[in-house]
Amino acid sequence: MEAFLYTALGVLVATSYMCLYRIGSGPTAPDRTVAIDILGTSLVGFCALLCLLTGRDFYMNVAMAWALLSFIGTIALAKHLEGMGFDE
Amino acid sequence: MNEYIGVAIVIVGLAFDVFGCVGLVRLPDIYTRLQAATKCVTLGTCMILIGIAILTGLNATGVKALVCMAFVLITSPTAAHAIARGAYKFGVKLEEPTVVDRYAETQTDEGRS
Amino acid sequence: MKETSTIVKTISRCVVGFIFLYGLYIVCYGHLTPGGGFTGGVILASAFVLEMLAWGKEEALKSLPFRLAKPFDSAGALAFLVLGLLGLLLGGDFFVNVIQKAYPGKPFSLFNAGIIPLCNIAIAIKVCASLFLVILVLSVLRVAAGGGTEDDLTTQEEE
Amino acid sequence: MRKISMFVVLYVVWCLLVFPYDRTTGQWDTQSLLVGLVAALVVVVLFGNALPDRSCFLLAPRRWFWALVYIPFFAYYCLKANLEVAYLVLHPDMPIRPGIVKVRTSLRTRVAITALANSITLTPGTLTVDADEDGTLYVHWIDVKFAEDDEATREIVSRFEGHLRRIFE
Repeated sequence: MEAFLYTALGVLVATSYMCLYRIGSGPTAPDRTVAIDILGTSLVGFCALLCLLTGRDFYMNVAMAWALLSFIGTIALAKHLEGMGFDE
Repeated sequence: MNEYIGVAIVIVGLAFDVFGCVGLVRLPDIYTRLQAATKCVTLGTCMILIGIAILTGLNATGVKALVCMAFVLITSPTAAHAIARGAYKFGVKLEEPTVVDRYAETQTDEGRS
Repeated sequence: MKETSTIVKTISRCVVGFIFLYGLYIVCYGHLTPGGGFTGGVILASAFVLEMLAWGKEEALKSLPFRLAKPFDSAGALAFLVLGLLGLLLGGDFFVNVIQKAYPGKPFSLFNAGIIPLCNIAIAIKVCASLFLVILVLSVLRVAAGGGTEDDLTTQEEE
Repeated sequence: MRKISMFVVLYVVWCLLVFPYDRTTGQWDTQSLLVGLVAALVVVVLFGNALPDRSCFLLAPRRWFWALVYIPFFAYYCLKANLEVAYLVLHPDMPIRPGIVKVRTSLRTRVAITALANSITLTPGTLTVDADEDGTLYVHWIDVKFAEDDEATREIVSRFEGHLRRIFE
């Protein structure tokens, strides 16, 4: 079970590196925004797997807070891409 | 028995995560990248959370995983939609073999009026 | 016509209450799980920030008006200080947990931690109000192009 | 009425977060239940005005039934979408014909249009780019089969429309 969980975490780290590649080399700003959004969503899964690995359920709180703040950050970045101010 | 089902669901979720991120790297255009990545990573994360809920059973962790899954399922398409709209307004054009673009008409209309 | 799309608006309306509830959960359980005053306060403020992003500044000011946010900012700090002084007066030292000494209960339950949850709530009110004010003032300063002050903010709210 | 239904939903979510039932001893944690009442009340007082248009539907059991029917239907299309994306990504040539089509829906309330748009985003090959309040959706389609409005509407929208009308309207 533990070996499986470590493998799963390794796979998620690999996906995070793919997102980081897109953040680094994205031709335009929206590409980078997409990659940031996807990175946030996949790290929620990472936190959830850590919860199973360590047996402490507070990692679930971390995952939920991460999901919330990632959503708000993505909305803010998308508004900035649209050319709108923060409070319109 | 529950253990095997949970592990299988987590493995399928991980596979979808990998497909989504490969799509993020390989596809040519921001909109197609957004489609592949959003669909696959949303479903992959949801399946990982479901698998954890099955593995831990009905206690605080499992129920919290289900709440988290509902939240991801609601907000992730919304974020994708916001990015797509923002990218169109930002001026990113569609990839070359484009068949039809009905959204461009509204943009010019708005610009005129 | 610059406006956020319908989808973002509707989803924000559905979600903003749950974000606030989650912040309250983090604050109330700060002494049992990781989290606490600052983290919960940031999540509480982010609920207002989401409302501001989706619906505009006026809508956010309707749920937390400017004239309420400023007193809350001060009241959080004051409550924290009062809790400390309570320990000094009744227990002999600053921040003595007087309530827990008077009523010792079962550990690891919600109410039996004395003044620690109250401190968390005070910090959360302080952090939430001041973070909201910081973001509000930043957006107003951007609109007023360098000429905005606090008077500008109050006049905007009166309008 | 709206505020009461919001209060009930928030309290249920609080109970799910806290999970006040201890399975080893079989006791209910009354303290967290009490704090949950206060917390839900605070949220209703602060955000009572910021509600969706018609949240009364949360109290009708018939709509809950149709929502439960909708879940496996939606899950099927979601899985199909993911398999298609996996095929597309692993295919060496990546056969795509992208385009943005315009579809019309007869749903009227904002919540229903939002649910439809999010369903479209998670189903095969489509992504909602913009939605107007009068029921016009602009959909990015990764493999355009029909460029005309009516055919695209039949292909994309109609499979969800009936279900969502039963749930939300």
